[in-house]
Amino acid sequence: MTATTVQNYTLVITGAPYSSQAPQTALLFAKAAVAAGHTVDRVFLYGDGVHLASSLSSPPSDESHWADQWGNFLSDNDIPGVACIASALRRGLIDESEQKRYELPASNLREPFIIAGLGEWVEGTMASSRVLYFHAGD
Amino acid sequence: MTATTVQNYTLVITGAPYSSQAPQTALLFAKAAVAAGHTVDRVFLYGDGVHLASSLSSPPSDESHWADQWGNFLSDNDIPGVACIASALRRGLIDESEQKRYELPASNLREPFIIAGLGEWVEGTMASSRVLYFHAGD
Amino acid sequence: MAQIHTLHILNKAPEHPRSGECLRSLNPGDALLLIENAVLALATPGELTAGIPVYALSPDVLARGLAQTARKASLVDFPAMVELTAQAQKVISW
Amino acid sequence: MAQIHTLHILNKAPEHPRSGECLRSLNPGDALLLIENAVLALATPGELTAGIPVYALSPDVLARGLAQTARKASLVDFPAMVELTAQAQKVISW
Amino acid sequence: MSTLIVIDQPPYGAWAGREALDMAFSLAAFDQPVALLFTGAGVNWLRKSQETMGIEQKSVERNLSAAPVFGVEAIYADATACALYGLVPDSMVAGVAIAESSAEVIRQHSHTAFAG
Amino acid sequence: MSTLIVIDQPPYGAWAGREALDMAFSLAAFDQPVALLFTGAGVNWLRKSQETMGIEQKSVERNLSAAPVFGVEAIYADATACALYGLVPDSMVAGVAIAESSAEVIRQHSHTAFAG
Repeated sequence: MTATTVQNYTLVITGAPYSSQAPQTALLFAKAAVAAGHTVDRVFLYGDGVHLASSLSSPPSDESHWADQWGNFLSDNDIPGVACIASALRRGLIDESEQKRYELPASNLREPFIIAGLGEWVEGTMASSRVLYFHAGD
Repeated sequence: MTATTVQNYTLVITGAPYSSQAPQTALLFAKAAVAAGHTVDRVFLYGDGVHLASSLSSPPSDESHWADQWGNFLSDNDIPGVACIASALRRGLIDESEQKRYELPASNLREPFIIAGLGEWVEGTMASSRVLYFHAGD
Repeated sequence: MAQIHTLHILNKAPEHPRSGECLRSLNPGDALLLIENAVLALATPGELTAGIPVYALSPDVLARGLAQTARKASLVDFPAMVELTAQAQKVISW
Repeated sequence: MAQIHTLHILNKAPEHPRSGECLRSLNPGDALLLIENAVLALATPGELTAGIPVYALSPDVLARGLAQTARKASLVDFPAMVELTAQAQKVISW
Repeated sequence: MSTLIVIDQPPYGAWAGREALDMAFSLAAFDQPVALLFTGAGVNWLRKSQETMGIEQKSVERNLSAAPVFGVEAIYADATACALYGLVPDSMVAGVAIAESSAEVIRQHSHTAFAG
Repeated sequence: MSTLIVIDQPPYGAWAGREALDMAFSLAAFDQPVALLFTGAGVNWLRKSQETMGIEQKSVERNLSAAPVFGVEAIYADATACALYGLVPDSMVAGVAIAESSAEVIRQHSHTAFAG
């Protein structure tokens, strides 16, 4: 393995924005990885990490908007962003189809994130050469 | 002070449901306090605790629905439930007026919770004889 | 229940830094109530405190399978927890 | 950068139980990368590891005002962090 | 590639451990090799006779007992942590292997994931 | 009633400390007596020269320097924690009182709230 080996990363984020530093560190890592010519197979949000995919997060205008920044980064680089369905439903992160199925008053999933099962994580571990986890640090 | 002194409690919840045990412990405590003849001045959700006020939380049907249970308890006992506005906006917990102000695609605040400032907590500390905090335990 | 000056409510496992801080902050006349993860202290060797009454929330003790080993604390239910917080002059949630 | 067997990425403060677990799991040929709260270990006395290369993420070091005291680790930026994860045969996120 | 899921957080006080268990079951469901390691306060997941009715959560004891059935290859418990929490084989769910060195168990797996 | 806000979590890795600071400022804004106690890894909030541009967060150093202006009565730092993290008065923001005993500081206040 040499310095020039191109890696394919799966990034798993389990810490929530505005609660942990995990989504920030993961984004700065992902940008550096792409800039260095590596690929990101997918980003998987698990546990409290699913809050990163909220379309309603509204931090003060002088603070970084991590959900916005992550959404833009994924769209610009055609990287799939997947929130685990079991984590998301418990925590109130819902797409339109779950809204209908559970007859909920609204949906709040930010584009381009999708909601899917843990199988997406399993596939990531199989498809990529590196799986990195970004947990809460406390 | 004797065993029969009636106390007026302010309960502050900073741990999120399905992430910490805080909302569960707080609810069982609040029910026991009311049953013993004490009063609950208000319940204040702070930090990650604001997720308890989500109208979209959808746990599996064989698990306790903490947001539902809390909402019912507050309504049945006419106890104000307040989510801190600064904590809530960052974390994507939004009422209709914030939805309009920030031009967001939806709102997700559960009744009877309201969103208001930290002044509600300050008032609670002044109005009540006991302030208890329910934090995440990890 | 005797008069309590400060009731310390601890919900952190023994490894958590705040657990040690709490135990070092107990004074004569205080009481300690273990809830949630903190009841795991009942399973570890050694005494928790010297001369301070120790209570543990029984639903949390039962959930963690510790009912048999809970000789280091008096088990209390939620009504008794409420009573402790009402009797104490001051309550600190660690 | 030398060949790395396992890169251990630690983001927990020194008091966190997982920090000690991580330090006890290092083997010859591994490397340790401190990020987020874990860079606070640079401010504490004593060596972190014996004979294992230690890196620390510079944006996290700078944010915590530790640039002057960071003699226990080589500072790396995000591109160098990526390079470390690419070079290591295995990465563990503690 | 063999995956090790490490749970070092105590049961019921947080959800991360439950969700880590789900990761293990999910890998097993896709026929991927996976083992569990309980260490630190996490070993308390393995204690017998968990009665969770009073906290209105589901017990995890049955899930853990079912782990081998679902294809989880091994459940390890860190020896030092078990000693600290007074856990002996008789007081633990069946099928747990005591590991003298967690570091060694971690070294034997090509992919390691911690509970949140 | 005098309130003590206790911050024992390190800066930037989590939000609980920031939100605890907001609690202190809010009490002060309502003219309620309030003091801050930093202990454990929380003392690292008090270190000078925090340069947070690289992590895209706002520095808290200025907020802390402004605490007395906003009516926070005292900022205490636990002596043992400062020693552990190599903090001396010169390396800390101005206006911090070193407390030999956090327990004593806590005892002197009628209401104590910890950062999440």
